[in-house]
Amino acid sequence: MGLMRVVRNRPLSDGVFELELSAPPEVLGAAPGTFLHVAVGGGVFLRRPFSIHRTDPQDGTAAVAYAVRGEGTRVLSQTKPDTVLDVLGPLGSGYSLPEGARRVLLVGGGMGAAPLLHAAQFLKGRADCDAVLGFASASYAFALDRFEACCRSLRAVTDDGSLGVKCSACDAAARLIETERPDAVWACGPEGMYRAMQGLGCFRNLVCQVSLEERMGCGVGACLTCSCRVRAGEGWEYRRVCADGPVFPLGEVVFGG
Amino acid sequence: MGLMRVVRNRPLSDGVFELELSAPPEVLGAAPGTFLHVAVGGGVFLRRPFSIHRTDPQDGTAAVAYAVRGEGTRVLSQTKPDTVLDVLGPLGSGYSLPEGARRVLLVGGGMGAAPLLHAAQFLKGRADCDAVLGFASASYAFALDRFEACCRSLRAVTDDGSLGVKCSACDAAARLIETERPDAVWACGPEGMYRAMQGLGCFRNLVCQVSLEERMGCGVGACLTCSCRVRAGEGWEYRRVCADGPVFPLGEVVFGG
Amino acid sequence: MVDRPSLAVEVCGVPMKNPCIAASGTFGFGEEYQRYFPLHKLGAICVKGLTLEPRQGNPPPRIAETPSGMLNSVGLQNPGVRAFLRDHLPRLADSGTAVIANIAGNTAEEYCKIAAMLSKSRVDMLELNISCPNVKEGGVAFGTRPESVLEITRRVKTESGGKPLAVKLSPNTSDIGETALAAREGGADAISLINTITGMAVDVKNMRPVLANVTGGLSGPAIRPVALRMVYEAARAVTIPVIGMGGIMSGEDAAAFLLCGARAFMVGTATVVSPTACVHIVAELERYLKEQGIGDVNALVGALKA
Amino acid sequence: MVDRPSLAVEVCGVPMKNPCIAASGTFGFGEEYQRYFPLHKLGAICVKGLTLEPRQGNPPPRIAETPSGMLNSVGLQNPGVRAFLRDHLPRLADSGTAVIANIAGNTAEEYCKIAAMLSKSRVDMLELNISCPNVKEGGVAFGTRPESVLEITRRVKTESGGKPLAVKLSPNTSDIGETALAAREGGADAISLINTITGMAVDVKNMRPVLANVTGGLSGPAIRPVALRMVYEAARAVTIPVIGMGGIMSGEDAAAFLLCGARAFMVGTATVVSPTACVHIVAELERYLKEQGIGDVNALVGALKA
Ligand SMILES: Cc1cc2nc3c(=O)[nH]c(=O)nc-3n(C[C@H](O)[C@H](O)[C@H](O)COP(=O)(O)OP(=O)(O)OC[C@H]3O[C@@H](n4cnc5c(N)ncnc54)[C@H](O)[C@@H]3O)c2cc1C
Ligand SMILES: Cc1cc2nc3c(=O)[nH]c(=O)nc-3n(C[C@H](O)[C@H](O)[C@H](O)COP(=O)(O)OP(=O)(O)OC[C@H]3O[C@@H](n4cnc5c(N)ncnc54)[C@H](O)[C@@H]3O)c2cc1C
Ligand SMILES: Cc1cc2nc3c(=O)[nH]c(=O)nc-3n(C[C@H](O)[C@H](O)[C@H](O)COP(=O)(O)O)c2cc1C
Ligand SMILES: Cc1cc2nc3c(=O)[nH]c(=O)nc-3n(C[C@H](O)[C@H](O)[C@H](O)COP(=O)(O)O)c2cc1C
Ligand code: FES
Ligand code: FES
Repeated sequence: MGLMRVVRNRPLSDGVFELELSAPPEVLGAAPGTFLHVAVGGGVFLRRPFSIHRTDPQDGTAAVAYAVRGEGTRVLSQTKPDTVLDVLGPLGSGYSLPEGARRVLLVGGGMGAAPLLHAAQFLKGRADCDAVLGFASASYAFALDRFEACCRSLRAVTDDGSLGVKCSACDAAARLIETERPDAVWACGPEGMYRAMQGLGCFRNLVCQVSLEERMGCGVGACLTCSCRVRAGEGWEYRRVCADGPVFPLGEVVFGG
Repeated sequence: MGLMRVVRNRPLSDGVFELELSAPPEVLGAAPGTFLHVAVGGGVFLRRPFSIHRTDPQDGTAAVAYAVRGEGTRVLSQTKPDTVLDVLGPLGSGYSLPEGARRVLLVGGGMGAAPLLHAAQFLKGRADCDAVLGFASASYAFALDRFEACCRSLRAVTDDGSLGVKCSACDAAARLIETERPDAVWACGPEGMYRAMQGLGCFRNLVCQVSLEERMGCGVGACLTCSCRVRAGEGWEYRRVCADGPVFPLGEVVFGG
Repeated sequence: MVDRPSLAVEVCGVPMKNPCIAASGTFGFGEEYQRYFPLHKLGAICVKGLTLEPRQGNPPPRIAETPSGMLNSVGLQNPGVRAFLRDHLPRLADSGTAVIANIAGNTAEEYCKIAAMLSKSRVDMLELNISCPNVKEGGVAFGTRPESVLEITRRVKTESGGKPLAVKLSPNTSDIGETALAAREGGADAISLINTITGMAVDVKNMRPVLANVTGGLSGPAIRPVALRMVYEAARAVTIPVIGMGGIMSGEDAAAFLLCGARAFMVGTATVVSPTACVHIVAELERYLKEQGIGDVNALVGALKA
Repeated sequence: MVDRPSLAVEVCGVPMKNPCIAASGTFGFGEEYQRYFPLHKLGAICVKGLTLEPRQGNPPPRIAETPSGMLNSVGLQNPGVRAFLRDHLPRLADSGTAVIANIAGNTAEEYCKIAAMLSKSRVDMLELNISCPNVKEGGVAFGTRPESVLEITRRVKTESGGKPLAVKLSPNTSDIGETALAAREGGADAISLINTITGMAVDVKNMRPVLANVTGGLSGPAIRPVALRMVYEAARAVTIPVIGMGGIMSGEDAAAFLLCGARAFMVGTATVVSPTACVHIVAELERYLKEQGIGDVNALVGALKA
């Protein structure tokens, strides 16, 4: 926890911004898939959670990439460099590399690309990594150059065909799994993408970890407001996205209800 | 009512700031003793009332002088030039020059000096004006040079003698009344000053107008939250500081309760 | 996108050109606001609470700022119903907008007398204020127990001479549905809610209450979640029209109240903050309807998917 | 200026090194906060509401931001009293701070069973939660009628085996003094208030409630004026200690509650916003006492000049 200075805050693509913070060692060394819980100021009452998008240990900076959705992200998008923000983190339990895994496939949908760049940075020297990123349209794509710098391969697809082939990230990833046979999939995207993945055998047959989103309070596991459903025995039980996740095995997550 | 751009916002003295706004004609031509009702922003919910301190019709600017008291004035003191503020006004009914009056004595206590500069500006060419300004200490005095430029004479006094003689504005004014025989007194200061004035015959025997303060809501006369007590018949009745005042005849105001 | 959504509503027979009503106590008798916008832009104006005799109200300070809200302890200062009828109503009735008279008494008899006097006037609706937290007698005392709500409503309705009667409910209760039902059983044509929630602020430096009256009524966005819930519950408890209010600052806030079941809404504190608030809220509501592709504001009423 | 004001208080026999208590439901069983500060810095910890059997709680979303506040609809998710006694209490009881167990049941029998199980444990105090707005049965249903407050308090007190019993009152009532009196008559050793106020938020774009449970409990600064008023009224109604809460974000906020008559205070939502809130609040309270020249925090209690 602490005060972090804004180094830069700039648009990456249509409605997507990158906030670069002067970050302490624990953030610079954070596990991929963990997040920062940001008090954005300006009368916004609760913190807002954002995955770590990338870190630059040399510069001592870490960045989050965020889409402007409502009041909190709107206020954040107007934050000026040198503003000091109250930021908690790194929080949560992120992606983990299965023992002996050599090849990881990253699958991102929309803003889900955000934590995957940090994942790709982390995997450098640890495993080969390929990325499949899906966006609604080319104008929303971001950080592709950075992904290219960190990944063995990058495939960007769009819903409307304005960038790459016209197809979903899930389908593109499914095809890649057949050819590349990764040992693990690290995914981040909307619920619809995860549901589609759960429906496909190829994702069920390998270690597949997904990052969930839920409205949050404390971010540290105490208030029990960020529940998601995870298989337990015959049925399911609530788990905390902030502390038990945000990353869970795809097969254990129960959607809808 | 309208949006006004901050031209300058700078300290005048210990804890006192001047906010200069790009102002519309109705503010530039406002009567002395009227006020602006400022939405300071930054999560502060209600507006804050400040008397017009001075206007500069040439530059198209008007200024308020304010002391940092609580959250609202703290936020205001941090407002940067070019910020656009939502400002209502001019509001209220100000000082008025009695028919045929030639000499006006201005009596200010502390921040009460704020509207009196505007009054002095207004009186230029209309009547002679002398000013007596009392401050707790020299470090709180402000705008003395501007007063000197507008008034026939200026006497600044302090509670601790660090500037001028050690005496109250009320007592200094009482002495001046004897020698200068003004036709009217326009005063602005804390309640204690007005009570002292009510106790002295010299203020009772001439037209003496005082500006009151009360916590405000709407500022336009509708919500009835800004009441003060004014003599009526045998007793008193509540009047609205924002719309019936802020300026009232000293003799009519009933203090305490 | 819809071109020009229809904003007109009708509340127990009173047509309004839009569902936005200036709330009692924050709009005086309208006179102060004429210089800010033509009053006919409003759906209706609800005037400051009227008592039988003129009333001085409580000592100042009467207002305190609180987080996202304010406390007031005005205490029903008003010139009395006769002065209203003589000095204010004529102009207001000609202003091109519906007029609602908010009435408050110390006793049931007083309520009835005021209603009787107004029943022959040009006001379009009566609003029975049994929920003012800032007066010792009457006010909220009538508004918290269902039996007394029923009783006072019945008696006032008898005196209202056919004018529609809205009963303004107090949020200082454990079961708003019960109070709403009581008002309906007493003959209310509509209910309006919420009035302010009793609250308090402390000046810790001087170790005193901020308000001379110690307690006051909390209004503004801070209470909106409570107001929305109560409107939602009340609208499910009764079928008569519900007029919702409490912290409406924007067109989207207003839409939330309509979705929860309000047929119209009142705006109070927003006007205290900005004189033209109502006009902006109507414009924003219209824009919201366009964006949602809804052609008639009445389609929002109770349309919450819950 | 006072050098080192004394912050120690005693609440019905339980000594606390300062009057700041982590509120139920926002501090878990303390485990998550150990990495942020040593728990012995707190006057006491009130644990998440305990039920007889483990409880899943309500579906998500369970939280909504509102102006200066938040709504939660957690619905008493907890591992049950047995798991608490086995897995959590041992560590907590060794943490160097007093432990308050917040208990919630569906039925009076359940409340009594939980109390009986805890009466032989190392907890220092029981807090009877009859004011949870987020569960269908029990909870707030027990907390709004004075007769049922009296009855449930009496029954649970009998089972508490000498542990001090605080009764946590619901703000969803028209007369908090009456409820406080009922708790005292039932044998409460202290009362605590306020729990959250039932509220609601609407997602106007999707025309849905934000919370899956539709309604939730409003907490945070938005409700502070209501909380202060109720603490003030309750402290005047009963002589047993009052523990105040509702929107305390700073040491000055805490001081306001003490001035209104609270013997100690709880901090909930502030911790949700910042894990170290309690520690800062204690430091600010100490600074406030120094500035006011007050040597002992107990001198603040009920010292409001009203
Ligand atoms: C672990 C985690 C990591 C995230 N990482 C990113 C990221 O890297 N980039 C990014 O753009 N977004 C991310 N999000 C989503 C992001 O937190 C929301 O978009 C943001 O909180 C919206 O805030 P707002 O005030 O702009 O929107 P509003 O809708 O106005 O917010 C209102 C409330 O809803 C909550 N909320 C709204 N949408 C979401 C959501 N999808 N998830 C959680 N809470 C929400 C807000 O926190 C707030 O309490 C992440 C969410 C979680 C839980
Ligand atoms: C007609 C009028 C003209 C004024 N002109 C000036 C001026 O020219 N220069 C100046 O420095 N001050 C002036 N004041 C006082 C000024 O409005 C307050 O100092 C200011 O509102 C304090 O706000 P705050 O948020 O900093 O203080 P806080 O104490 O945090 O404010 C809390 C609340 O109290 C109200 N309040 C606090 N003190 C006063 C007060 N003395 N009068 C009215 N409301 C108060 C605030 O408006 C707010 O609602 C004037 C007041 C009135 C009524
Ligand atoms: C200054 C003020 C005065 C009020 N006076 C009255 C009144 O006379 N009669 C009444 O029924 N309600 C009165 N109210 C309550 C409002 O009409 C409204 O019910 C309440 O403020 C909630 O709405 P809001 O949050 O939009 O203000 C008053 C409110 C305020 C802020
Ligand atoms: C997320 C959350 C969970 C809560 N859970 C409980 C609970 O289990 N038992 C209880 O008595 N109160 C519970 N409360 C209420 C708080 O203890 C407290 O009474 C209320 O939030 C007001 O204080 P605050 O404004 O400081 O949060 C909860 C509050 C929140 C915000
Ligand atoms: S946000 Fe509080 S437990 Fe997850
Ligand atoms: S502030 Fe509203 S009437 Fe004066």
